Amino acid sequence: MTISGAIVSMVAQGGEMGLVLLVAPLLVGYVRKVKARLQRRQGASLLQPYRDLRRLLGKEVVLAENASWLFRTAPYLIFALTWIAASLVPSFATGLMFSWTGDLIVIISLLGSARFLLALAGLDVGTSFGGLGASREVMIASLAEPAMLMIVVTLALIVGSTQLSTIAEFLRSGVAGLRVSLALALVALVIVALAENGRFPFDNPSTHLELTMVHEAMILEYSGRHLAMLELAASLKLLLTITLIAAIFFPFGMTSGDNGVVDLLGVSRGILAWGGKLCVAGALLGLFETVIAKMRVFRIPGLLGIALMLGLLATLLLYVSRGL
Amino acid sequence: MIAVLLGIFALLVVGGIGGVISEKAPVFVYVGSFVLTLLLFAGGLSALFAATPMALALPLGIPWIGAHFRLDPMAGFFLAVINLAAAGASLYGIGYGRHEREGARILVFYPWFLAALDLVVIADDAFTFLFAWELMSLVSWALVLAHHHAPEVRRAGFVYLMMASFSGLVLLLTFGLLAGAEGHYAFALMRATRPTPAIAGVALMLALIGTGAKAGLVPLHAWLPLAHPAAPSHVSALMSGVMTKVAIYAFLRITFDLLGAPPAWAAVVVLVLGGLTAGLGILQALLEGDLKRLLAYSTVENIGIIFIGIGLAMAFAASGVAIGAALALSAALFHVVNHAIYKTLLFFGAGAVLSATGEREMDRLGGLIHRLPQTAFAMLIGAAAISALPPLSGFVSEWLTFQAILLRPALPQWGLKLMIPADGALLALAAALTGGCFVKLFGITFLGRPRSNAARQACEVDRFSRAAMLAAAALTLLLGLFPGMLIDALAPVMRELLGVSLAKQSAMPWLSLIPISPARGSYNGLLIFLFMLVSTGLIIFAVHRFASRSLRRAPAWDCGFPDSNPITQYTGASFAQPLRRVFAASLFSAHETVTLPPPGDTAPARIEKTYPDRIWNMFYAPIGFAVGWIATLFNPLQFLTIRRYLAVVFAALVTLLIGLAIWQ
Amino acid sequence: MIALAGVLGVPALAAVLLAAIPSYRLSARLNGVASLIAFSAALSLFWSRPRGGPLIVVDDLNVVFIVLSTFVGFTTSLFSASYISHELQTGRLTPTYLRFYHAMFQVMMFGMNLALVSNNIGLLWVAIELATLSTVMMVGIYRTHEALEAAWKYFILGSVGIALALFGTILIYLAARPELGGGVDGMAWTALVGHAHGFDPALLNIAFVFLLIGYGTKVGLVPMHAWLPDAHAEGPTPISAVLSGLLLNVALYALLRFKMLLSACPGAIAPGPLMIVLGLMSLLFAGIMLYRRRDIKRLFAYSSIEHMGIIVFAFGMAGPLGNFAGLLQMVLHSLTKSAIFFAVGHVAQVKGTQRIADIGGISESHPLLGWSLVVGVAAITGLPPFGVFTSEFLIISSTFARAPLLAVGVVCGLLLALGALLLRLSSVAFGAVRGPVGPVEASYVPMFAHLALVLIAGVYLPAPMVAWFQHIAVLLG
Amino acid sequence: MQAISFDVAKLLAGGLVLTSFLMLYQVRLPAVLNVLALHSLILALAVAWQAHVQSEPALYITAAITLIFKAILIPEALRRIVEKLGIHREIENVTNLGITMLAGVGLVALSLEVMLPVTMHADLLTRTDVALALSVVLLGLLLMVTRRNAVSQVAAFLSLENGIDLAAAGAQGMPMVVELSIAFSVLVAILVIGIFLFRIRERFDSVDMQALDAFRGDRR
Repeated sequence: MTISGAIVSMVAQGGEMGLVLLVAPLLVGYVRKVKARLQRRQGASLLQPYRDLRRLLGKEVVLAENASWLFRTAPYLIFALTWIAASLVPSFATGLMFSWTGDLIVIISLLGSARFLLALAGLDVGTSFGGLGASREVMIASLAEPAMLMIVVTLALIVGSTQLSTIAEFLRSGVAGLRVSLALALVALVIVALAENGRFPFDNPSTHLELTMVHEAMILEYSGRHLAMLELAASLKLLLTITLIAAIFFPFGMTSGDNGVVDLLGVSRGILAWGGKLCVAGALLGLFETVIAKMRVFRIPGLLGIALMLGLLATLLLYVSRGL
Repeated sequence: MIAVLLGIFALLVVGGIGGVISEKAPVFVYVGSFVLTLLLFAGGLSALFAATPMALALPLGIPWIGAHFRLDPMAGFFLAVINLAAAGASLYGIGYGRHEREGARILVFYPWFLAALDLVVIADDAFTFLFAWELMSLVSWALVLAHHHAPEVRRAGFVYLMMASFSGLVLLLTFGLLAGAEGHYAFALMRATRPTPAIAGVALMLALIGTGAKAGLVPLHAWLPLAHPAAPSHVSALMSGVMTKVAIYAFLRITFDLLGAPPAWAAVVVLVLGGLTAGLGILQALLEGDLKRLLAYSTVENIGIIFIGIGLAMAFAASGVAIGAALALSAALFHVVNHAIYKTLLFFGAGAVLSATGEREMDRLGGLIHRLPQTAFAMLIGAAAISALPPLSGFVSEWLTFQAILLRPALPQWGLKLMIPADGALLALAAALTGGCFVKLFGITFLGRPRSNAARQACEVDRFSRAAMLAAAALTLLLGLFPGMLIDALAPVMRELLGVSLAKQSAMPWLSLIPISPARGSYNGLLIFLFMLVSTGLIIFAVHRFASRSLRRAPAWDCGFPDSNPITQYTGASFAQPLRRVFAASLFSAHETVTLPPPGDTAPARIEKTYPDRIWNMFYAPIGFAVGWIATLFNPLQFLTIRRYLAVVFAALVTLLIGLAIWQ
Repeated sequence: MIALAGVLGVPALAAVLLAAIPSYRLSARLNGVASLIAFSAALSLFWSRPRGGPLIVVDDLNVVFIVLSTFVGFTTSLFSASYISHELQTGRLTPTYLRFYHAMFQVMMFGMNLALVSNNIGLLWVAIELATLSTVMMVGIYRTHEALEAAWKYFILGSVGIALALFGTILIYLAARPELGGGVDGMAWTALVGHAHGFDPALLNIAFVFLLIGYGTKVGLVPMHAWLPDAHAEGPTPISAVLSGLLLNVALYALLRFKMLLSACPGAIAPGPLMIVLGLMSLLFAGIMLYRRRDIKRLFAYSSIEHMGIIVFAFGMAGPLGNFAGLLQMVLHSLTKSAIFFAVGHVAQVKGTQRIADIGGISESHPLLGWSLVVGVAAITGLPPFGVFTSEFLIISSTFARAPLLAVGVVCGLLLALGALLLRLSSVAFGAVRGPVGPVEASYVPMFAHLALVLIAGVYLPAPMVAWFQHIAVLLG
Repeated sequence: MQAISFDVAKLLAGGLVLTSFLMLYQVRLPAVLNVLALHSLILALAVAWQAHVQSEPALYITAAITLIFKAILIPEALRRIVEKLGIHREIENVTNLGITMLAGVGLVALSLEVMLPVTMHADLLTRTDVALALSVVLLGLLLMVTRRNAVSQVAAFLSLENGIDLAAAGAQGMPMVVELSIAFSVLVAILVIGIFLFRIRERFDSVDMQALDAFRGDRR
């Protein structure tokens, strides 16, 4: 790899990281907008999330009296972890420079780390709501994470790799064809994705003061820039999961960036395709959230259990019979 | 070799002296142990990389067998692991031992315990091995009984030594089988004669039971959560972090070294037990409210993970996929190292909490991050590492195990085809539950507001304890950042046991971890860490530079319902309630009863939870009951009249005569 | 011959002298000195062995037994010297009884040594009867209800046993007569074993049944064990130590002799399986019975039954390994069990009771004593680094290769016994201190000496001793 | 000569077995003691006959000891004990008499059966003698087991010992017969003295062993 090549790929990697950061709030705004329109409301502007962030960043932080250093550093770490995870998912191009620093398992674990910190932060002030949020988050994660891993296992068994770029390229090439296991995995992944992002029917992303809240309960004590970091991390995570589903199951339109030379045409085509996929996914999410109602907390494990079972079934099918 | 033996002998001497002198004994014993274990650690490392195994035979024990010692790479590896953790524990002990009230009961046995641990791994014949094995049990039993006034400690000691002896006797049967009628007790002779498949199978199962009982494999784990917490904390650390690993060593030694290629069905058994152990262990840990018991249950879980790795290695070895076996075994051994480090760290932390507050019950702690900042930091690292969070070391071994599961070679057995993915799911479940479990441990103990006066007035522990904890935390981070180094160090062990080893990892670009091929999967902890540092730094800098930096302290908001009473915080039990409902309701038949007083009654509402220990009730209680029942049934035989006794003798005589008449 | 005179004559002479000396201090000392002389004489047997005759034989087998029994006799006499004076203070014994006690001690030593060196199976029987009678006297010496009952039980059961053994002995002679002709030779063991191949097997079989039941009663094999726990529990502690450490061995020695005889006759039943069954029964039964014991000495008495079971089992398994292990186990059991009884004696004196429920936390109130008890129990349950571990290792591993199910039975028995002893130990040695905490007055030296020997045997067995044992093991067949 | 000596020996041995049965049948203590004296007397005769047949003068001594000691002295002593303890009127039996007798017959059959394969090279005399002696020993044990009273147990033990003596006397040329029988007599003597020595009456209020067994160590 030449020096110039290295610079180009660094730029490409950096550009990707910047791009996901930029797009994330927009996606949140877009989903909100879709939901508002479906409810026959005008809704806030697409750019409202950016405005919220700016406002929060400018505000003074009000910190609970007994908050520790963990409480203060957690938002930044959570944000950084989510950002890294998001940048490891191939959005418009596969095989970017640092894509091999981590595979799908790493991505899941990075999100897991973020959640670990968030749950701790929820417990730090010692309020009942924080504990409630952390406790439920842990319950959801305890099922969602294995389900996610089983999906990874399914993919890895089909492709022979846990490397997302490899998976995306393999599936794009069409060698795998349509498989029962893949379909099971898709259903499972969608369920898990909803749970991970605290969307309906697991959690309501736009409320406080509801006894069933999970994510919002944990960040109840946060304010100002800390809250901004957490909001941004949440939107990054939404972007990440949608991108992930897109990269695995709808890998068309992506460009390959592994040999150090990035053709601009491919990149722009990739970005367009990615944008299109986000739009469709966002619309579907908005539609889904409008149609469906939120679940009782103790019915959540059942749904997630189904996801886990689907993942396990997909894997078993692969082990037992190679054709499926 | 001689140096290692001398080192072990010196440990024995240190213990002996520690029992005799009274003044300054703790410092002498722990400093002595620290220095000696460091030396032994170096000895282990040198054996790991030595070209040929070192061996030595002494005319001890049974004369015609002699005492054989051998330091091959695997022994060297485990010697290094044991003594690394032991050095940490000794360092911790310098501080912790000072305010240990039953100090004298520990000082003698502590170095002996270390010596016995070391002896097990360098033993090269069945007698020496079992000698050291049982010695290890006996001495640790004495250590468990250090706080002997509590009845539950005595009960723990009883259950512990019973199970340990059971394990020793089962291993004795194993070796008896392997030694054959000619009495080939030396391992070299056992290696030379390959037993028939039937004998090998029986021996393997016996070895699994024998070592499993010591390692804490479900359902033979019942003693572990009783005994480990009962001991003083640095001893608990060693028991959990090291002694269980010695059992792993024994299993590997018998399975891969003495027996040769394991059969595929045995791999299925190991995988089933490993998966069960991992799952049940962590669920029990989640339900636990006692700091040290929680850690002990988590040890059970980690043993399960290690056994999953070993089971995979056995499966691959049986199917002839040597590189897969190497991958799986590397994962297992990596986990051995990891667990040795972070479990000792966590037990140190628990000990620090115990000595600072006198409390082990999490629901009476809280807010310790303010009072014990350094301990809290080290514990945070430990908790994150054991939850397999990148870029710490725990993640690496889990990642490697998954890579092994994902290899999917053509497997001959239906059992394997079913068990490997099922273990994958169990492993994933265990990993996720571990995260929850340690959020609970750290969150309830160190975060929030103090729930008792003891927690409110705690002070940071002494500098030796802190040094031990921080060193362990640094180690776990280092291993996470440079996992390739450990994988490379494991290569001689792999070559010894399996004949192949993974590719040299230090030669990989950017020090990445690429066990099989870059296309299959790779991981770079260092880069992830750097990314984290850079992006966190960047974002903090950016926010503080361009946005607000003002900050105000105020009472917690809590959605407008703040309550000044710390009792209203979530406790460990309430934190675990959703998980208890989800998992434990059916598995452990956990049960909740809520008593709400009728309106107008001022009595407090109560919630009571019960979860009977099913494994105890299924396996242990019946044995205890049966023994008690038979004992009661037979007891009247002590109180017969002389005439009746005579009748018994008479009956015996007549029976023998009748038998004789028939026989003739 | 001088050595033999030391082994036999000194106890006999001392018995007479002790019966005449009124001062108990002097007699205690004399008792020790006589035992020491007997012990040194026994040691000298290693170097100069007297030529045997029709009545007396000294060979490789019984030298081990003689040395062991004179050694334990010697240490016990030391222990007893410091122990018994305390009994006088508490008024449990009077000086007259003490005089009787010391004389009887030497009579018993004489009886046992005579049994061990006798070549004549009739003499053997007489000697064992003598030893039995003298111990009966000592068991009942406290003259409490329980002591008298124990002594009477011991007496009746022991007499029946000894009578049956005599019948067996006569049958042996009858079997041998056609081959050897009458006369003294017909009962000389050396002659018997040489011609055993020509004996009538059927008669030998009946004889062995009677000998097994008869001497087995004295060994304490289940179901003939009933006298043993009570005799151990109610007699003075030095006597418990001697009973467990010596008398059982002497009876076992007799049994072994006859076993050799039977194995030498091709048509006779194999004595091995019978011994294995009885041994295993004793092991398992004693293991179970240990659980409900409330008296600390009775507890360890049952442990003696258990160990005799193991030893008989090992000799029943036979083969060079089995016999070796059995011998080793027997020697180490004698040493360990007498050490435990020494410790228990101290405990009982300090606490003034033998009830387990009234004793507690000794490792705290008397660290040295408490830990010695712990060490003793660890040793007796077969944990390293103590010698019993070595012998149990050999027994189980060699058995498993030949008869796996039997080995499993032994393992179960060992675990049962361990469980029971451990349960009691954890309340006696650990936990809150219960009972008086006065100082220990008797001497620790014998106990330490025994434990040290057991420890050394666990780590290192001297090559000459091993060669010796191996030689005997081959002799035993 | 051979035939006669054989017949007489057999007759005496058979008489011993018969007496054992007689003893088994007795329920009153004085009667038991009387039968015991008879038992010992027959034994003394048998031993003397053996001394005559084997022309072994030492056996005459044994016969004499048996006669004086066991046929006269010990029964007398026991009788006195019984008188002194005031239990001479007591009727004692534990098991059903019929069953006991039946068991006795079974035991005799067993001892004959067991001795059947024994091939004595030289003489038939010994074989029968030993078979009958074995019966007497077993019957003596049975008697011990079925009796409750210490005195009758001692008596039963004596009859058992008589069986052993019979075997010893029958064994041609056996050395030390005298020594052995003396040693045994000492045992028996101590046993008898033991009833006094152990102060069974005074301590336990009865010679009944059930009362004696009330003091059982572990039940404190």
